[in-house]
Amino acid sequence: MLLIHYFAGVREAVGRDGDRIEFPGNVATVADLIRHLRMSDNRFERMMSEQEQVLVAVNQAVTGQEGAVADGDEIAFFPPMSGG
Amino acid sequence: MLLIHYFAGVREAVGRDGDRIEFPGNVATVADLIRHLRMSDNRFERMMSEQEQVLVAVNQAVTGQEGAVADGDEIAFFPPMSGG
Amino acid sequence: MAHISVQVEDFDLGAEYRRLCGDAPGAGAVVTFCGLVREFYDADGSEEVRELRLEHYPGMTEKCILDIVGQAERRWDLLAVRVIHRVGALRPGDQIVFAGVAGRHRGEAFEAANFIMDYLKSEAPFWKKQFTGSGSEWVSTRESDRQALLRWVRPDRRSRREA
Amino acid sequence: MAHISVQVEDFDLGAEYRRLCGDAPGAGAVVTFCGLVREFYDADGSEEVRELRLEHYPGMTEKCILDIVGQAERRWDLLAVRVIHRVGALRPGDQIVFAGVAGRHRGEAFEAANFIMDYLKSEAPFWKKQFTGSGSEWVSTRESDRQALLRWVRPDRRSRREA
Repeated sequence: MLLIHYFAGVREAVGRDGDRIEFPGNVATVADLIRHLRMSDNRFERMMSEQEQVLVAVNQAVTGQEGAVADGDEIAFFPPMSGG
Repeated sequence: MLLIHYFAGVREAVGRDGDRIEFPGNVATVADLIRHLRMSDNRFERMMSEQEQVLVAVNQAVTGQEGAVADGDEIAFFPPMSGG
Repeated sequence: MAHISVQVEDFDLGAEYRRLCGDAPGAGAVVTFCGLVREFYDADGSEEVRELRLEHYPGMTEKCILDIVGQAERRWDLLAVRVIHRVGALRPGDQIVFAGVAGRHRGEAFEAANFIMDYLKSEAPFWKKQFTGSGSEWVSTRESDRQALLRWVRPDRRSRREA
Repeated sequence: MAHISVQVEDFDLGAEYRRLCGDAPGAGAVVTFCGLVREFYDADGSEEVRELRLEHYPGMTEKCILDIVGQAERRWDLLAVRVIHRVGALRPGDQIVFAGVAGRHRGEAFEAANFIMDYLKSEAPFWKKQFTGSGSEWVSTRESDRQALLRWVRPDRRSRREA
């Protein structure tokens, strides 16, 4: 299982807060997971092609394309932060 | 007339808050005034030789040895500031 | 000693300052920063903001703020730190963020408060959406905020590349 | 808009902050600095300070603070500034000085508050005398305070010599 969150502009573009999906067998990194989601989910695909910049956090820590993803992880997609 | 103030360590060394003196005829600069006071006032002389650093303000603005001094001015002698 | 909070409720700067002092006996310097909602966010923003909605990533937000405060505490000798970040719907003039630092001397208190705010702006998972009379849009990170972060990177780390 | 005060009475940081905000509609950032009396003043001070007495030069003090605030206002785009400096007898933990700056963005508010404090420490006519169990002595300007001033001198002025 993977728990996926979408925030801010990414949430609006995907059209929902998040997903809970079976862990895809061919996924080991963030890049793999993005490839998987773009292929299996039209709205995720459209969001990725429309958003200027999408950041990814695995277990609440921002990581790059090579970041490891394992069964049970909490993943989040969101635009650059704008706090303060 | 010159109104002279002494502050902090300078005040303690001179032994009083200030002086009101007739304007000395031969005084045109801060250096002249200091020379005049060292000669005419033992306690001022001792203060100047004991204090590590003495600053001078003419009409409430810090100035150097060459600063002009005229009849009616307000003069102050004090150690480096230590506010805040 | 550090205290952080992500909250919908407003806060009282005077009370936060008193708590900071209470947590930091021996402090000689207390710096507070308070961010307020402005009426215009974009450089070309000619339309007044009526409302600002702040969204965050619960759990990760708190972790990030604690991490930022921890970095500041390792970098400077601080006696107490408090950070509050509000979320939800805010209006121009409303308080949005607070950072307070108590230290022995003013230099370290100023630097640490400045550092915490720079990181909070770009590294903690908050997002702002502004609502004007004619619509709404997400506020993007200002280039100056990204640049502000660079000052804190030590020269030996600035040129290092990840493998 | 600037407000300065040299006073014996204590002040309330929360109230000062509210006044700053009231004087600065449209502000996005408010930085406050509060200096407190420490228990030890000299680097080698092993003896606790029981009392600190602050003396100043009435008239010149206010002129100097207004001049420092004016310099900050010319250098940064500020919306409101408040400075309070206490004089008289104080004890460890007492508030001694306050500087508050409201600006549009955090960078200018932080810099201006820092600038004002650096100048206040070394350029306004205040003197501190500390009383310990065994005697009293005047607190000398810290070398770090003198150094702190140098950062605000622009490179083209730093090398200039007076004729």
